[in-house]
Amino acid sequence: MAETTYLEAIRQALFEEMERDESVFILGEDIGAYGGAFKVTDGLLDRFGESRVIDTPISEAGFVGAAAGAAHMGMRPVVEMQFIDFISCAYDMLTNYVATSRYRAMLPCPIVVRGPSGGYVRGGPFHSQNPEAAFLHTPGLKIVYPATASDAKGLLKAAIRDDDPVLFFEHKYLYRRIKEDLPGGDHVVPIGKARVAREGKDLSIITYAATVWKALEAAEQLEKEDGLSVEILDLRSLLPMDDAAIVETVRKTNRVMVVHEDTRTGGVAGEVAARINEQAFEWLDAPILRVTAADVPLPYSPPLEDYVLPQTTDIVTVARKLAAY
Amino acid sequence: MAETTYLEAIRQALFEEMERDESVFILGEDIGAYGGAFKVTDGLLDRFGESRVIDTPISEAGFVGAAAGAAHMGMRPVVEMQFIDFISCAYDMLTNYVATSRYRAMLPCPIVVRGPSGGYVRGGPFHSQNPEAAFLHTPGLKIVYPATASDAKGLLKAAIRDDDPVLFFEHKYLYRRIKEDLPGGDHVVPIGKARVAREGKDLSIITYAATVWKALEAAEQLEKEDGLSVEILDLRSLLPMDDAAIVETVRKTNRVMVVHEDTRTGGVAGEVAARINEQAFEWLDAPILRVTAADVPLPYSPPLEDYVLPQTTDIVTVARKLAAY
Amino acid sequence: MARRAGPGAKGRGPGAVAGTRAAGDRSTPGVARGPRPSARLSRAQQLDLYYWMRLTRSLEERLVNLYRQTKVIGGLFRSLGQEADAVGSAFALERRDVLSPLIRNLGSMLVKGAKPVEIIRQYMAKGDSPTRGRELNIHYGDLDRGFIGQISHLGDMVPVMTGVTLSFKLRGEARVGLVYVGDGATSTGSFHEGLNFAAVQRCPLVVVVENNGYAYSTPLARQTAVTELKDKALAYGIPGVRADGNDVLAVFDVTKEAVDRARRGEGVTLIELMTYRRKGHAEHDNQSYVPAGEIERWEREDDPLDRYLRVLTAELEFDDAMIAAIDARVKDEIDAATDAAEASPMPEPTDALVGIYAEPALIEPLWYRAGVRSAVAAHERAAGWGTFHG
Amino acid sequence: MARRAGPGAKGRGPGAVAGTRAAGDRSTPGVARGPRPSARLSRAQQLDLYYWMRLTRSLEERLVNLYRQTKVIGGLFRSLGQEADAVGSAFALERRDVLSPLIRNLGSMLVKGAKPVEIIRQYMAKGDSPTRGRELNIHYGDLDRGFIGQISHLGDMVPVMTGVTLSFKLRGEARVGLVYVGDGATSTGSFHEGLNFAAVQRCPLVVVVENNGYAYSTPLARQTAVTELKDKALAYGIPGVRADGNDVLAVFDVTKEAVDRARRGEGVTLIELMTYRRKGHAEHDNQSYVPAGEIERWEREDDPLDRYLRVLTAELEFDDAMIAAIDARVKDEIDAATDAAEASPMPEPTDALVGIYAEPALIEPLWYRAGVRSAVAAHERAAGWGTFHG
Ligand SMILES: Cc1ncc(C[n+]2csc(CCOP(=O)(O)OP(=O)(O)O)c2C)c(N)n1
Ligand SMILES: Cc1ncc(C[n+]2csc(CCOP(=O)(O)OP(=O)(O)O)c2C)c(N)n1
Ligand SMILES: [Mg+2]
Ligand SMILES: [Mg+2]
Repeated sequence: MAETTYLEAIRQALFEEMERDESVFILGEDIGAYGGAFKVTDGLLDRFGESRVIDTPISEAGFVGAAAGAAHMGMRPVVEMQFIDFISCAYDMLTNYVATSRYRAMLPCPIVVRGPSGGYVRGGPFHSQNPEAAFLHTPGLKIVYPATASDAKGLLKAAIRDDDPVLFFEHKYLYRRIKEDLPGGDHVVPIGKARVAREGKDLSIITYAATVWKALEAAEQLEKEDGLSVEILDLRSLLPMDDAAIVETVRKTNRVMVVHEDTRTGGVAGEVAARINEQAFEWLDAPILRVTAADVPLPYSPPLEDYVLPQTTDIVTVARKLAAY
Repeated sequence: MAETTYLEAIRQALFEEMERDESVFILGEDIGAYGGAFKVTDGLLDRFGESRVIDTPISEAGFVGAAAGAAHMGMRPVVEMQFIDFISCAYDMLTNYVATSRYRAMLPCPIVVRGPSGGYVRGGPFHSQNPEAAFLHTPGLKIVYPATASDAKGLLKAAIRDDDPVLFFEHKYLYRRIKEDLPGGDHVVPIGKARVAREGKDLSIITYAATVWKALEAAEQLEKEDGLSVEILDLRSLLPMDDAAIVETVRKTNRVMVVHEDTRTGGVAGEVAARINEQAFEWLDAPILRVTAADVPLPYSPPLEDYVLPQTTDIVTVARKLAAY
Repeated sequence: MARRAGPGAKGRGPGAVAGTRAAGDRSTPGVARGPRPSARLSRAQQLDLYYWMRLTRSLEERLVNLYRQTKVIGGLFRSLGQEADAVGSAFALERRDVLSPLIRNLGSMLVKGAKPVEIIRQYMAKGDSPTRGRELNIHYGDLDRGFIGQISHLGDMVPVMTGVTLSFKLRGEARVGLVYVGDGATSTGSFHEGLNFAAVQRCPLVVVVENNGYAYSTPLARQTAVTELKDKALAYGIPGVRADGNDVLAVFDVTKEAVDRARRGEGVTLIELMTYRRKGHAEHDNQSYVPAGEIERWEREDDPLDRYLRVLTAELEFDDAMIAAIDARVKDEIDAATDAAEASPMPEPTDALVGIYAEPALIEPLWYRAGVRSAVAAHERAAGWGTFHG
Repeated sequence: MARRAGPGAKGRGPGAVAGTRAAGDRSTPGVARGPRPSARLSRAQQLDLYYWMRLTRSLEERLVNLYRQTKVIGGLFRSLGQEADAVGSAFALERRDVLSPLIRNLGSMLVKGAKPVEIIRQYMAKGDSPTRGRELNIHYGDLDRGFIGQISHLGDMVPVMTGVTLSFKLRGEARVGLVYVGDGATSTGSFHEGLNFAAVQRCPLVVVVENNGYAYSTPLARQTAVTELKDKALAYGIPGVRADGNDVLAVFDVTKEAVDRARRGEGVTLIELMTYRRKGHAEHDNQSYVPAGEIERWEREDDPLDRYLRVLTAELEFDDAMIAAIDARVKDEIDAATDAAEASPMPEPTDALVGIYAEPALIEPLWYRAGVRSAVAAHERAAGWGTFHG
């Protein structure tokens, strides 16, 4: 079978789910004739027509709210944010209306909000954001952020079938840079389960999205240069978070680093550190260390962006400290 | 001197700063003739007139943006959210425009956004929120959340004089329930410094806002019933966070509990746990434990609200576990 | 059938608007001409309108009593003087249609099938209230009966109802949605984004702007620089019409025409209903910001129940006994509802953890919460209990 | 002075709008009558208008070259065919006035004092660019020269400029603000909230809606159900006027009248400028969604530089040599700017940590970042380098 990119995997998931279930429809800016800013929805208009592929006005709160209303009535809307940075415009709608709908009103709200996220692409402060931490704090939402083409496809299918609202973050750096043979058949990856991206025994790197690949690079180097055996846990789902998998890797290696591309303060790594503390404190032989972006808006110029974002060498440096602790 | 409530302390700070600096003006819904939903701005219209006390249309993004524009031009706007829950409508404006202004454009944006926050008042899911975690993740903002009348006054004065945007959360449960003699003179409390609310040596409770008072109650009880000496650190400033004070209390007691009223996952406690881990891991004799709200929207009915929010008894229970660890 | 506007007055005074009026030649109202829809109401329906308005008012009066007895938890919101606007508009919908009420649309909800006992339970935060004690006052919905509960964040229901009606359109269902917005809430970005999208998609949506003169304490002139809110329609390429919101038949007429238009696939209509909020924003608000005499004038000259009673008796020739029978029925129903609600239990504390996600439940109880029942029992009642200013 | 509209055509075609036109009798434009403001321009100013338009176009063409050489980092945005709208409107401001440009307002920024070398440095992400490499393309501002840089989130500059002009009003300064909005950005909640607040406060603000037919790939009819964006003004109780955006003198006239009005304290005006985006949303966009022939027709029949050149030579009797001198000056300036920008250094990596807060700096360098310089040096260049689709 031909190898499939991360981007094409997402397109396939949309296509297959729209074929499978006619209540699935998609809406967002420029997703119809144009096929979306990154061409994720390319060809869907031709196949499914204007009533299931809806170009919206520039109004993120408006069309997220509309998706919620349609979802109440039994539809399965998938919303595209042109860049995930614009999800902030729908923050109120997502956190106050969508997330609370089932709890306060017993009204299911099965929508998916997806879009290109993340940096390493010279996008500057408003086309590079990682918004997961802003929503991690919102009970009622689910959050996934796949690192591989296979997970991108399988998790998006799971998200569309999920009876609750799911934020589906896609890393745009990975869109066309990674590919793999996808499993055949109806490939669905359950939300809420982490994935061991690499087995190891000396220390654990807990991460997700693009930095999974940085961690893999670092692990190779550490193996070669230091003889260190590094385990990498790809969280995939951030909400709910797979505590069991986290505890398992901590118990195995006793040394943990949490790596993410997002800024540090208030980021996901803090939550992971707290959970490890509560559930596996006795198994820690060293402090949990965070490798993250520095606490600034992501600057545009390559030397600046490179400096702010976590790099493979940073992971190597910190891993060595951790191993030597 | 007469005792001053938390609410009156805030009013005084506004009044004094508007007297001191004519570039200070306030805007928000119903803050003029009506004096604000909680009467925090009572009397300010009479004293300062319509051009410095501006009733706005219901448009949080609009008037936060307007505050930013005025701040660029040298004004010092103080925005009232009628309830802090509505700050979510200005999330984009605050995180993308206001917070990044100095960094990306070298354009100072000294605004204060303040409003009644928090639960324990039967306000239901949309009149009880604690939004600090949603913004903790945003470099460029400062966040304060006072627990005492004296800090409320002193920190608000500092916030108004600060050259950067400050979110100033006021706990509405405390508005009229606590009072104290305020220091005279130009009472300014520096942003970024925590406060030891009670000295102790057996364990530390790190907290802020209304739960400072729950922690104080618990500490009394623990002292009486268990002979435990509990130290309480009131963070006051969440961004920047006072790492030095946190490390100091950890070194002193070696046992830490983080308490906040906000929900757990993605909350401030995770960040505190991560910082302690990184900076004082060797000093920990027990896991850092979190006492927080359960991860649900805050329900309205008293038995439900009481169940979801952290109570004094919860702190006592966890403190005993921690002491016995 | 003859119908009168309220007694004449100028400016913000009562009866400034006589019947319905189109938005001027720039917008094509597309409102069908011919006999007014209300002319086709049966006599039973004519009485029903009175019943719903009376039930609304009396139920709120009962809630005031319960509030004074501190049995209502939190704020109490009134629609006194606005009953015609809520009842007349909801009455124009069919059973399968969906509406989204605001805090002053108790009447709309009752018409749509909400029960007084549910309302009282909500206000008393009871465990068998429609939201099981999670949400307050009339914030609840029931899709089977065709109403969706609002959240507090004003304007947000407009996009949501755009989506509800978009689904009708996509599935070819001849159903209509109606969403209420206050004069103040027209300033929100959500109102704008939702209405614009609905207009582009020609969703079968009716937007009712209830112009009651104030948003909390803020008068219209500080909310917007337009003088007639129906003109907001011009920014969306949809018809905007204005009607006397205190004339229940006029409200029914203008709404019915918009509903029919939506059902015919002709898209969104914005209706401005002129009314007046005679009570404060909530029960605690002393309305000090209202010019002297204004409230009294509206009460005296433009009460929607009084006006409709005059229509019923003087024009439609219902006799006093028929009216009295309705009043008695309303009282009985509210008494029974009060008794039932008072007897209802408060929620079980642990129910707070149920249902944030679909099954299986994902929220684990807090590990240290063994002794929570006693914690709850012992919890001191806050001094502000029952006086929360929402 | 005589002035011609573009060659006639219908619908979206070129020249659909002849000169300025008021919003219909429902809104009172409040535009002063009498001789057009452009009739008072000096001959030097008449040439200046040409200079700024030519500079805009040529600078963008230079940026295209640099982009093809992969020296521009990220996307490249063009205003080809819209130069008159940007230049003519900014030219109506005084030095102390403040404007907030959009991505297609390079011309406005140049008029307000932005330098070509700054623009090129921005696009090349240089360390001495106005944002020190932090922000991209023309996203920057300078209060001294009177322009404020936008952020990407569309609509957000409207509330910000409401605040800027509110401060003028509060301090009694006779200054005016101007904010640009695309046709697509009128759908945003921020546009609505900001404009409404400005209208209520009668801020000295001019809102220029650049109707170039598309928002990215989305044509106007899918963005809003109104056919004339000037009608959006009717929802805010302010005048809305429409003008031919490709006629630089018409643009100047309509803007100047609105600016004067604002300066007189008469509040906000919304101006719709009809123009056309001849290039894609950004350089990578192949415009496959555009009907065949549309772009070519605009290019042939309604190019703002061609049109103004004809006015300059045929009506105002400037000779070809004067035009050629400007063209030469523009080329020299751009050559010099390019050389200077190319010679500029990239930023120092650690500058990324400076200036998030006022002094003292609060961000500590990441503790493990000792070896970061080499990390940066060794960092592989992403495959998408320079082709980022913004
Ligand atoms: C986004 C938002 N901001 C502020 C509030 C607080 N608030 C509640 S009701 C109200 C006034 C509403 O006025 P209007 O829309 O005219 O409705 P009315 O109460 O008159 O029916 C305000 C400001 C809110 N609920 N939502
Ligand atoms: C809030 C928001 N949503 C989406 C985008 C992505 N986006 C960038 S430009 C654009 C189209 C803008 O169209 P218009 O306002 O007409 O301006 P033009 O490019 O035509 O000048 C879109 C959708 C954005 N920048 N901001
Ligand atoms: Mg109102
Ligand atoms: Mg456009």
